Amino acid sequence: MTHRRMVLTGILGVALAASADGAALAQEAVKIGLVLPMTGPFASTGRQIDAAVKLFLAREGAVHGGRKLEVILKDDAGNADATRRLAQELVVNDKVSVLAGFGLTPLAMATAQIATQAKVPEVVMAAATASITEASPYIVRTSFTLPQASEPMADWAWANGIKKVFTVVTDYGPGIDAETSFAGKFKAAGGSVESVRVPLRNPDFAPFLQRVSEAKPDALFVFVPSGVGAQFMKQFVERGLDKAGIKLIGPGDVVDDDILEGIGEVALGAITTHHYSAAHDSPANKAFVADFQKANPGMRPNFMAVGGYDGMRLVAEALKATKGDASGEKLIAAMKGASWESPRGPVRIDPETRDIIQNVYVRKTQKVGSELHNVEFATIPNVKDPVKARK
Amino acid sequence: MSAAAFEARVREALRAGRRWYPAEFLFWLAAFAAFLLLPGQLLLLNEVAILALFALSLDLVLGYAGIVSLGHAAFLGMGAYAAGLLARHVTADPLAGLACGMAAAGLLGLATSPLVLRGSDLTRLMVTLGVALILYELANSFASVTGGADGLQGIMMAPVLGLFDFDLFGRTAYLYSLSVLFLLFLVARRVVGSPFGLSLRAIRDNPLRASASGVPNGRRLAAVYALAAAYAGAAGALLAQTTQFVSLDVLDFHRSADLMLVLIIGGAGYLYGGLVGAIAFKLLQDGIASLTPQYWMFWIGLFLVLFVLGGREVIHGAVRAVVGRVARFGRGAAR
Amino acid sequence: MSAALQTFGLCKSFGGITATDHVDFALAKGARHALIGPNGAGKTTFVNQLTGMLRPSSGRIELMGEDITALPPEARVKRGLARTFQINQLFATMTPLEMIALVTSERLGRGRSPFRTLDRDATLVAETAEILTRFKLDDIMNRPIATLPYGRRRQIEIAAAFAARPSVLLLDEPAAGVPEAERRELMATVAALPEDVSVLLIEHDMDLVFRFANRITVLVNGRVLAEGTPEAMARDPAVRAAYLGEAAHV
Amino acid sequence: MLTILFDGIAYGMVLFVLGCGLSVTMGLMNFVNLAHGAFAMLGGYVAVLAMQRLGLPFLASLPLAFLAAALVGIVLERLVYRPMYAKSHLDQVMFSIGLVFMAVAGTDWLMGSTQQFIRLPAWLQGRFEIAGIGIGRYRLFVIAICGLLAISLHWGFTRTRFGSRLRAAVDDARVARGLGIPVNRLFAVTFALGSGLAGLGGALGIELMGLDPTFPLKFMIYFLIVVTVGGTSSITGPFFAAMLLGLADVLGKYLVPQLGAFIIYALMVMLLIIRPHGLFARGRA
Repeated sequence: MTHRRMVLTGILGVALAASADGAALAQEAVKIGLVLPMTGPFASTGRQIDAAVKLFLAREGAVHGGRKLEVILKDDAGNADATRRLAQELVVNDKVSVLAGFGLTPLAMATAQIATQAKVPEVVMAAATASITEASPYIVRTSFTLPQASEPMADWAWANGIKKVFTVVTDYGPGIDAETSFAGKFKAAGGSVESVRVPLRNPDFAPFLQRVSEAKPDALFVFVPSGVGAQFMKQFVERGLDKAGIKLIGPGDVVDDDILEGIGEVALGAITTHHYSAAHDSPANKAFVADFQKANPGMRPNFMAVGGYDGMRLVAEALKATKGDASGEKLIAAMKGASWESPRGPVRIDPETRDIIQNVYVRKTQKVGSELHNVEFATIPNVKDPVKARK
Repeated sequence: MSAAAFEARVREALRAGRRWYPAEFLFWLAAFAAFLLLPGQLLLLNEVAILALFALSLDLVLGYAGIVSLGHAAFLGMGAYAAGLLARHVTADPLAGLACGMAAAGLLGLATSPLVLRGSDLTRLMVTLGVALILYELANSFASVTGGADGLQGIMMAPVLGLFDFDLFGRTAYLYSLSVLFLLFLVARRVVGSPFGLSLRAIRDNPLRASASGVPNGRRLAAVYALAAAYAGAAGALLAQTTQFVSLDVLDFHRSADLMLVLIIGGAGYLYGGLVGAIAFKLLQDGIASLTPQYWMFWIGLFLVLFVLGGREVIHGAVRAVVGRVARFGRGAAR
Repeated sequence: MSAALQTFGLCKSFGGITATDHVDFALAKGARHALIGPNGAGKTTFVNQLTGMLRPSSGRIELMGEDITALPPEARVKRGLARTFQINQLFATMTPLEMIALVTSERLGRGRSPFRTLDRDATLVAETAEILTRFKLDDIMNRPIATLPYGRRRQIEIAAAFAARPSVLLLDEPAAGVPEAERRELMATVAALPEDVSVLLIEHDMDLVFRFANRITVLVNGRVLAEGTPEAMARDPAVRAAYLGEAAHV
Repeated sequence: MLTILFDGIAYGMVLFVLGCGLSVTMGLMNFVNLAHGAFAMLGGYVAVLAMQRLGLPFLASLPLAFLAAALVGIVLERLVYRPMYAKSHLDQVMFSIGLVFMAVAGTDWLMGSTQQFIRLPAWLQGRFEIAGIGIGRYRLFVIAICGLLAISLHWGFTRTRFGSRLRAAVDDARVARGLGIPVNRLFAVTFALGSGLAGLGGALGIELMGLDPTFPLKFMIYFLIVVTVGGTSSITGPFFAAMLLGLADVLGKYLVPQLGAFIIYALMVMLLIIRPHGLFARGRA
């Protein structure tokens, strides 16, 4: 027993459990090992997801399919070795039925072998490189893939008279994914693309933006991990690229809801394609955002939060379908093809790729009241991950 | 006293340095017994063993040769990537990977030793740090080889010696890492007690007198630096093989900083310092991380500060007292 | 008779200061030679060049007829040139036994072997024991050097140099700082060194010098002022003026 | 191209202000203070808080950043740094790394892990062009401030009584003490000044380098390079080192973006190879 590592248990629904049916109490809880970067440079991802997971348990209750969900939260600080070890310990010592979380691509990839070996479903709530779900037959994703968000951008850009694009992406899996999928699609349409990749640890964007400014493209396509977006946007404007008529486009990470207020007005006018905006106009989302902000004052849910929320939903739906059977193979089978109404709109798990099928929205960053929001103005329905769809 | 009798005394005194103490037997017995006694903690124990090997490596250069290094992660990373790449592209045999990791890191140590051996402590700190950072950037830049920021994925290891498959519980991993640690420890113990080891202590104590006594300081330091690098490479290879994954993190600065901490907790210059430090560090890290998972860095930092400000004597006093008691107990049992 | 150690036009300057100025010097085989001179005459600088701790600006150094100017200190030790230091340079964490064993093991070329043991090496043990006995260190051989009284440490300094079995031994003020009572014993040790070892003594204490040396070189301002037998030096007016006279007044 | 040079100069200027305090303290007490970046971070956060919570204008928050960092510098110097001077370099390194860790985690706890931002006043936003060179207003502002600082520091270091005492103490603390120079007090003042400058640099750098709790770790190597390359005996040394670093970093990323940060590290090691003993050496005989 692991008295050594006292765990942060994320159960909010203790009170609810008391009112649950007797069968649930008789049965052992279904443990979900939630591995997130709660510290380090990607801590905001972890906090968003953690908050969303707690919100799910509070809103929807802890009992699903007759089983109580028990979340065990572990912090990997964004370090893949730690993720792997924690996941392994969760499987071996805590006997979890589901692994979830995974803030970054390497973290999800590092755990793939464990999921396969232990036959435990791995619910990826954040990491967005397309290839992740191919690393293990037990990986399911409730976030998005970058090609999924980037290719619609190429279509929109071409359709809106943009001919020449410069791409600036962060040099790691998701960035490369975004760049190649956008460039591939845009070139196929007839546009021209120039690219640079920015190292992951890079404080100053000036030299890269200078290249952009000299290339005089119609639009700048950008992907940077969410926390870095603000700095990028500021330098973009400081360099006068907006006034030079260069449009800022890209997947929604750069105008992440979580930091949009911090970016400030320089973000105005950015056109992005993404699967979630806190401003998404639906009753489900309005309630979600309101509850989230009530539980976490000063925080706005972003796409990480919705990925975490839907991840919990997926586990709950699967348990319902298996009538409480939490064995890995049954769960993963039940997850394939599951569909539900998410705050982001209708979503479905692709039975073949175990990746999420969802709407992608084209948004423009605008002032709504006194706040900045990414306001959706066009919808591309039911987008599959294009990389795997082509295979 | 006759000349022969005195020679015998001299011989006996020279042997004392490499005699095994009962406490040492106990230590290793406990390490292997942990496999049976703590079956739920094997993953953590495996990490402890690997960290201990890594710390042993730093002890060889810092404790025995007096070279300060803030970039020891360079060798850990080199070993990890070498072993990982070998497993991916050539052979999945763990021992081949171990040898490959050690060789690669050892060569890197040899190649960078001229840089490290000149100059003062400050220069050494800077150069070792610089070398590790460069390696980090190289690994980051050559993503096609190393996987860059995504890490080196898809390492599949064959069973150790063709018999023991790596399992989910870390049984094979721990025994494998512990065995490698033990063997390399035996080698280190032998080296430290050899004429070569004596000359290292001489250089550490007084480089001027060492060279006036006929010790070629530069070559000896280069040799031990390369040897220590190979040890760190072995730790890296073990890490890569038992986790079947390599990320840029193995080259990160915090690895080197943590390692320093390990060695100052355990005390440098007696081989067991690294091992004891590794155990203490992992328990501390684990304990703190479970109490305040988000801010363990703060407590580690505080610990470091207090340690340097005056806690060292206290801790080492406590360690010595415990070790002394165990040693006495061991001796009693041996009789 | 050829020289054991010889310099030709040896020069060393630091910035604008010339510390060694065209020194031609010869140490005869088996000699008991003293190098004297007032403070700041460049004696230690000269010795440091002989042993390779400093590189001369120009000039040549020969040991037993071999040019050693470019060799590092340890290579000179291997060729039979050992020294003591004016300020003790010992291995503080070692015992006298370990220190002597180290020098012996380096002399025997064992130092590069990482897998040999010290105690199973009969030659090493025998030689170490012999040195410890010769310098009367046997009673303290297992005590940390740092805990020993100064006089004993001074002995170890000489023993360690001698353990390298040098053909030329440079003693840099061996009696410096040693109390009067222990000084006699120390000099007895020096006097008892085998005759085939050529000894160069750098010393302040004129008493010691005249008792010990059969030849004296006087160094002033980095230059050789005079050289000859002790008697001749004692009579030499230039030497008296430059050095002995001063010393006499002190 | 020239715009890039301009950017590099601005970047280098900030690095200079950040790093010059470190070089003096290192020269004076031969003390390796890896926690220097923590003071810079403190200044940055003070500026952010002053603007966000107190609603102070940007210009008013800068001196506040300086004062806060200097004040904390004085207190820490008294309480915890002073016993460190006599310890080994290794101890000093461990100690200051410990401080960095505490600063990183503490800031994370107090302020959260996200990037912090400031709103620049309108007159500092945007850019204008002179002879085809695009000039960012803010960067120009940074260059002007840092340039003025550099000049006044140089003047203070070479022309004032304080400066000459300081130089004497850096040269040989023991002799200086013998001459009746109060080295300890001198050092405390310098430490405070250096910390304050770091704080100011941190505040100025928010727009250029970003600000989050990992700042001291991310930029530690940059400060060290400035000190390593620039030496510790003058203001001009670190100044040129910072310029070199800023230009090399920016130009390198501009010309060969795929090599990223590699260039500056390679530069540092090369310099170390060329003058391995030149580091921290002050022309001793």
